[in-house]
Amino acid sequence: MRKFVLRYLIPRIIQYLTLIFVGITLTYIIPRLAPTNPVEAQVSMMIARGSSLDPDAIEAMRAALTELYGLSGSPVEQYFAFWSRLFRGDLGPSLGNFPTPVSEMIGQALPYTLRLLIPALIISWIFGNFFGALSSYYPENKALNVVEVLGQVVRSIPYYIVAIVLLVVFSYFIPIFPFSGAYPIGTRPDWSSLDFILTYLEHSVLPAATLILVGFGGWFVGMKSLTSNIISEDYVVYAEIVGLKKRNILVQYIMRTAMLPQLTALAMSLGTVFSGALIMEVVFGYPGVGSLAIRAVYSNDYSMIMGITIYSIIGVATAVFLIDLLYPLFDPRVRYQ
Amino acid sequence: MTLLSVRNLRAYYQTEAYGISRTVQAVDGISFDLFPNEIYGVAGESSCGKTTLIKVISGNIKHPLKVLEGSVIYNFNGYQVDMLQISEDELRRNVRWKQISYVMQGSMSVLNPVRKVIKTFEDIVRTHEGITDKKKFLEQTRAHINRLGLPTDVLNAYPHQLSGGMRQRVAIALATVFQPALIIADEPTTALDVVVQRGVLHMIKDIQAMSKNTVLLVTHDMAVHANVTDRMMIMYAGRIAEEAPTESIFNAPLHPYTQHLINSLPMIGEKTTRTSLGGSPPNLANPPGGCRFHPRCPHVMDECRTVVPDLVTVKERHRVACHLFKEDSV
Amino acid sequence: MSTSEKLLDVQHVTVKFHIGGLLGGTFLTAVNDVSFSLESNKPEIFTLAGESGSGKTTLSRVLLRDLEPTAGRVLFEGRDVSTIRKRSEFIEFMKKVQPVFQNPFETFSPLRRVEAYLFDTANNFKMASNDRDAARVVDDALRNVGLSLDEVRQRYPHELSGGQIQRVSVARALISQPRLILADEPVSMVDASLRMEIVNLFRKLRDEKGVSVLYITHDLATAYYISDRIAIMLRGYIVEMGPVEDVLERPAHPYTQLLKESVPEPAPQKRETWARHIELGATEVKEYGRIGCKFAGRCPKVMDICREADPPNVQVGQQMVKCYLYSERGEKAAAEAQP
Amino acid sequence: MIFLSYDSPYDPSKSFVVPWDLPPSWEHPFGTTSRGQDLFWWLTFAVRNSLYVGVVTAIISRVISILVGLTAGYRGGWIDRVLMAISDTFVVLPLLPILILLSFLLRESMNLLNLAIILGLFGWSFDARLIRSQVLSLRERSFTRTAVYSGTNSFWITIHEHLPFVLPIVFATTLNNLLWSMGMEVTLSVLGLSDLSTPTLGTALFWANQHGALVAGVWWWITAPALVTAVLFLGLYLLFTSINEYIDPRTRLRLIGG
Repeated sequence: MRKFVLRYLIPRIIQYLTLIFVGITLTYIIPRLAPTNPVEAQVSMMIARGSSLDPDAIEAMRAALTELYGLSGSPVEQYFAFWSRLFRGDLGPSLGNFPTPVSEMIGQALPYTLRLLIPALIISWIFGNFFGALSSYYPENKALNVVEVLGQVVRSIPYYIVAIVLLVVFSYFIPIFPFSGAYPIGTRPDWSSLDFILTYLEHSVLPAATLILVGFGGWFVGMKSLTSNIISEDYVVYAEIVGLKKRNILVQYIMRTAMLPQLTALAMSLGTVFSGALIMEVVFGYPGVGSLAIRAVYSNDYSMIMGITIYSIIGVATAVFLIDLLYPLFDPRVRYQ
Repeated sequence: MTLLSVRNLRAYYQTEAYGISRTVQAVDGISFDLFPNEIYGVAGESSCGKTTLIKVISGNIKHPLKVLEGSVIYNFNGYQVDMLQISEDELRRNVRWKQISYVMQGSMSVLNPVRKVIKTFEDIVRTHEGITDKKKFLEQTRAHINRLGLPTDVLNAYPHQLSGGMRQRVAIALATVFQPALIIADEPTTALDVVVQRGVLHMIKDIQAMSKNTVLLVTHDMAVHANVTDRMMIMYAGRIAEEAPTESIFNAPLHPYTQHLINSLPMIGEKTTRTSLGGSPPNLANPPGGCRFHPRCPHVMDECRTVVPDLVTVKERHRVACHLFKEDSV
Repeated sequence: MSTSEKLLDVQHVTVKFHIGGLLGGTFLTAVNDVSFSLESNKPEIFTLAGESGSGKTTLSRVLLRDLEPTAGRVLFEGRDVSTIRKRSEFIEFMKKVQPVFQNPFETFSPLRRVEAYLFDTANNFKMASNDRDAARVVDDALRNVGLSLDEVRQRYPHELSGGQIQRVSVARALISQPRLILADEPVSMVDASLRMEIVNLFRKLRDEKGVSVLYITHDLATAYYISDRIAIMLRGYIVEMGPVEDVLERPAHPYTQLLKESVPEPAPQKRETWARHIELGATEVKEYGRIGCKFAGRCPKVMDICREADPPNVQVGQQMVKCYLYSERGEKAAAEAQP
Repeated sequence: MIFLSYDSPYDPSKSFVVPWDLPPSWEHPFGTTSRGQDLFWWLTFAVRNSLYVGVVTAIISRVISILVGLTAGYRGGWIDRVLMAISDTFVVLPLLPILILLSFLLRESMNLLNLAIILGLFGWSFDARLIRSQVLSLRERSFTRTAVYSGTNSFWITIHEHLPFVLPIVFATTLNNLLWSMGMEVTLSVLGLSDLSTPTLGTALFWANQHGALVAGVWWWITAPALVTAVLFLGLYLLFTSINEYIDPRTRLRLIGG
């Protein structure tokens, strides 16, 4: 156990912290590379938009912005100030919805994103891997070949396009699913009402389908190329010569080992998948973090974008870390060195 | 009574990539018999076709390998099996592991890396005989590996926790779960150290002596053949050059190739200069005509270049394929 | 005798590897206090023999300057090789010490023609001043191994047989006219019918070119055939060293005895010794960690003292043997053990 | 379609040159937009510009990934550790929010080239990892040591011995990178974060969204660019996979008879 902690756990924790450190530092540096003074640019943009803010509010906003960008003091001081605010969980007020704190708004939107993302991710991972393995083990099977072509098609196309195609087909030409949102406009979320939950689910079908479809394609193709290598491994050939049943070989010998690199791949892909979910929300007008981001873009809400970026980095890094922690449960080679 | 009789077997690899087709004549007209209760050796250099031969007789023929002609007939105590005709299902249910088991080349990696060794035993027994009583199965498996001199705790280990030699011995234990009529051992000790090799080969010999079955031992290492096998064949470029009891091969080799092979083997205590044959083994995608050994043969004659020599019986149990020897010349 | 008369002088070389992660892990001593030397004026073939995990390949990497020893030093022509820092000095060193690797098909990139390596060697070591000169140098080297430039020109590695490539590999090593060739298992992957021509090549190099060869192998039969002296390694130690006839015909160390007995002889009439049953040893890791003699766990003549401390190096006839059986302390211990 | 763009009868930057909101017809194969543009001809420019972004990004990120991958793999040690820590971070991080942040700040000076450069700076990490692990294994193979003892210096070893093995990976990843960067362009444009006056596949969708094309019943405005994108991506994908199989060293070895 001590060995495990030293050789496995501690390096992962270091990796986790590095990830957060580099990511956050990046978001710290980026605004400073921008050629314009962001505070003045923001303020003048706000004024130009004719916001009916009185001079005091503008001054308050300027102060908030200066602090937000951490532009007071030397770069080193700025950098430490930046981190200390992060540790306090203070991401500043939203500029679009001044002065609601950014963290509060993200806190409201995040559950929608996660409720969609997590099940979709798990479903697509399981099914994509399952059928990918199946298709490389039974290369002659017609149905699986069709699935493979479909998988390759959706895999190669950007999320956004897949979402649009689904949207156009299933709510415009064949209007069986609602057009946008997570619930009809004008309804208030009421989690105790069955009706609300049903419409919520109905509204979630297309967004979820997009995520699952694209994810499925990716995992399918990845798993297929992985298993086609595993199939020629000695222990699989051996299992066949031994005369084991095909199903047994597929599950215990092929899928079980292929699952491990796919688990790592899952961790590596989280960032991309998360980005994909944001885009998809934009298409479907789904009230998650993605929609929050686009609204922030339209309303020049810099602090919101900054907040979303930081949240995403920490969230994804944590998820990756958790998957890394699960890994030894499946791989005895890591467990017993 | 023969256990296996192979007649005029021809098995080629046929590949095609981007319009270039290649045919590798890996096994080209091989006939031989295996009898119960013997250790039969197959010797030959790399890519002489010995691995292909094993694939065919163990019923493991997959694209691009193709059997063009010949027959491979087994007789397991009256149960006749034609390896080239048998259905995949019957092969799997009745023959594999129950009658023919296999110790693979590179057996070090035949064990599933993410499962305990016992699970592989379980899979095999469950598939072929079913497990009704788990406790009894465990007891029998423990007894089996103890009988073979392996410690019980290997069963609960993962493959990566075992040394190479131990994994190889586990592979042999797996091959002998059902007392098969034929154990095919393909380079079972290549990549093992001599001391471990010795232990593993002892184990194979002991098992054979105990259960009186047949072991087909394939290895390029002539010294191993000298110490383990009863009878052996020397393959060269997809054909049998010579077949005889092991002692005759070493003490009175007839084929020029065999002679050279034996004479070039270094021995501790012998420092006289040993020479190699000139040239290299032929490319089986484009082998020389006639006797395939003729470009390297010191006794080459005109007919060697055009006529394929038959494998003729020159003495009791001693066959050779060389124009120097005719059926009645010895 | 001063060190300057030695071609290669290995002094108490120890290599420890750190295995495991950044923080934890343990040390594994792959090479342990190894010393031997080759004379400068008397070319010889010296064999380092041992099983896998004996440290012979690690040692060869130290000698090639691929690896820094943890302790001890390697002198080549009297100079400590670890003081070679500048590239020009390294080129000078490589010019005199050349390797031949185990797997002929790995020695040259499958995507490059083999002659490219030969010309690179000739040019980089300034063995030729122009292309035509280089071609002559390369051709000379190839003729030494029974090939010619015309035979290998425009060829990719897979178009040559294993034996041919291995000869090209030796030819490449010869281009810079080295004084020492390190051959790590040069024939273990070459077919038997082609093996002896490579082995004979090393003999020829020693006799005709005055090149010393450090032959690293697990194969005692070829070692006996070509070498003058041999060192038997076990888990990082040299346990026995001396003229090859003495060591292999009358092995003194129990491990050498077991090793020799386990080599199958290509003579069916002599099966008995080989067929005697043996106890297989513990796993590698266990033997590495053992205190005292690493062979104690399997030794038929083990004494209590063997498990307590490293055995001393004892001179027995022409051989150096690392075993208590031949030391005074060991004899005393054995006498005390007798009733 | 790219070549067609040079023969376009209409200037893409001008609007209201044709009657607006016409459904697809022979005269206007993809219909016209609410801004009075012929969609077909407009999209020819869009494809050209999107490919431009893709190719520039691919080139920039290829250069970075090859440099980082080869250096990290061949040099090893702490250089490797630092480089890989950085690239791991880039692999795992959710790039979209960061890119949004970045393009948001640079919105004023955002044009196709800058977009491509930014994408290039972010798109190298995974491929650098692949190249590094390949070089790492190449470095351990004997032929690298043969080259070292042939007196060849690190630079030429990298070029002669390692690059030929790495190039197929570079090629294979070029496709993914191309698709990724073009996809990102679509995404950022749809969010209104690129130069919206330049026709690209993304801006096509942006304007369609802006004009509420679906709600207004101008379905072809959304459908045509979506389909063109899908077909383009799929085509590139198939093209690259087949070329890739051809130049794979294993295939190459098989072809030269190995």
